[in-house]
Amino acid sequence: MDFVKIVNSKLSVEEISNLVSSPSCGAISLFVGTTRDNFENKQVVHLEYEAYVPMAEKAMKKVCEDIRGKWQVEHIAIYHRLGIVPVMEASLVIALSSPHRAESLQAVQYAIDTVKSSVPIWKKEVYASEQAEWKENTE
Amino acid sequence: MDFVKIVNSKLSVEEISNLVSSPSCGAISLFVGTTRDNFENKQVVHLEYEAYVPMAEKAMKKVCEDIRGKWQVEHIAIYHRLGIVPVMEASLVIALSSPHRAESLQAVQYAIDTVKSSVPIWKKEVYASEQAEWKENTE
Amino acid sequence: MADISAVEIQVLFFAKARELCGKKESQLLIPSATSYDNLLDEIVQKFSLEPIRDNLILAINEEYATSESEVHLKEGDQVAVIPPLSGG
Amino acid sequence: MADISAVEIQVLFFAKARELCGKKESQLLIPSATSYDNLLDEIVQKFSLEPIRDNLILAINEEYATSESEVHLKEGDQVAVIPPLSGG
Repeated sequence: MDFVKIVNSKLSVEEISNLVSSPSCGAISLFVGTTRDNFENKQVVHLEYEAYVPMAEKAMKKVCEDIRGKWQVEHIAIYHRLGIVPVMEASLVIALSSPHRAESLQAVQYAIDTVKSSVPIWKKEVYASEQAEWKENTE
Repeated sequence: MDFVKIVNSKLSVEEISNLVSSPSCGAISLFVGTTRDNFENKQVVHLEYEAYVPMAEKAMKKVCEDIRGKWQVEHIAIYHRLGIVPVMEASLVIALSSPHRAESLQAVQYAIDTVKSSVPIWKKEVYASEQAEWKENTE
Repeated sequence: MADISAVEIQVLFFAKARELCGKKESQLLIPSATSYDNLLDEIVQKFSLEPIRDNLILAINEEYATSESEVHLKEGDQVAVIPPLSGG
Repeated sequence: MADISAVEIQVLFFAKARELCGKKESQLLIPSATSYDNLLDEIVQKFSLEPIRDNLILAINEEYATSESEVHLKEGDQVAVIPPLSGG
């Protein structure tokens, strides 16, 4: 199953991990994107996320479809948080289960790369002593 | 920091994820090894793990050291559970935090491969209707 | 004979684009058949998006549009102004 | 002159090896200087590990030993019989 969700509240790694767990799977791979306290020597206070929600949900479902075309995975969860995300808290949790570990490990990397490059979500980095900046994914 | 532990109780993905989270990191990658309900069409009831504990802990610390020689990661946690691990429950949780995502994603894959090939831990697969078997990591 | 009437579309703004034009959405009267570049020009001019003009793409009814394509719009279509993505 | 006395070492058994010999640990009297292969032979014979002889390695004091190496043991050293690993 695919679990795709955009939420305005704290993300729970445990809940999302449980969501994808399956008796037929021996592996779960997870990626958690968290707010970092610094960027190029500037102190980051928090991040602020906004999304084009219906299109973002579509794009996240498309990522799931693409993964299923490439790897044999059982369940996929992609959760993105919007609004203010304080330092150390999660903005994104991706979790995938697969019978064997190779699939979910490869798929989680693809998932995070593809979410970053295809899903209409934006983050503004709010600094302690400089003007906030809208970011651009480049990595 | 390196958190390496062999335990006889249930593993919590959330706790281990929190353990490695860091204000200076934007990414946490996790791998969870779980008990699968089948192997070559045989129904698996549970897995039973045993370890050469002091050597296993040393070997797990060695995996952490090796990772630090290869990737810039902040915290590393490797937790392995012993004893009976029922279907869907976790026998192994690996978590790594890094400033940027590439490092923790690469390191988690290395970590799981290296744990499987170097840490003196063994699992016995207990089947519903055939004799239990000691496994051998080959993947 | 092509029926190029004017249609009223909905325009959505996000992130930097939202901040520059000062609103989340607006209406725009536009020919029903046009080019991607014309549509982008119209939106950029009308909503003061010149500073980020070269860093925008448009999504039409929740699909990314490709530059240099023909665009056919009907009443109520949704065009979103998409600055560089930075989710994750 | 080499001092090849007999020493008593501790032998640990895990997984299939533990099941075959029926215990978790035992003692063994062995020359203090020997070869890896001799040590393995002694242990396999004494503790009925023939069925898995070709799938064992030994760890000496918590370090994997390499086949064909010289082995120097002292009283109380710990030798572990390591079947193929299957953690994870």
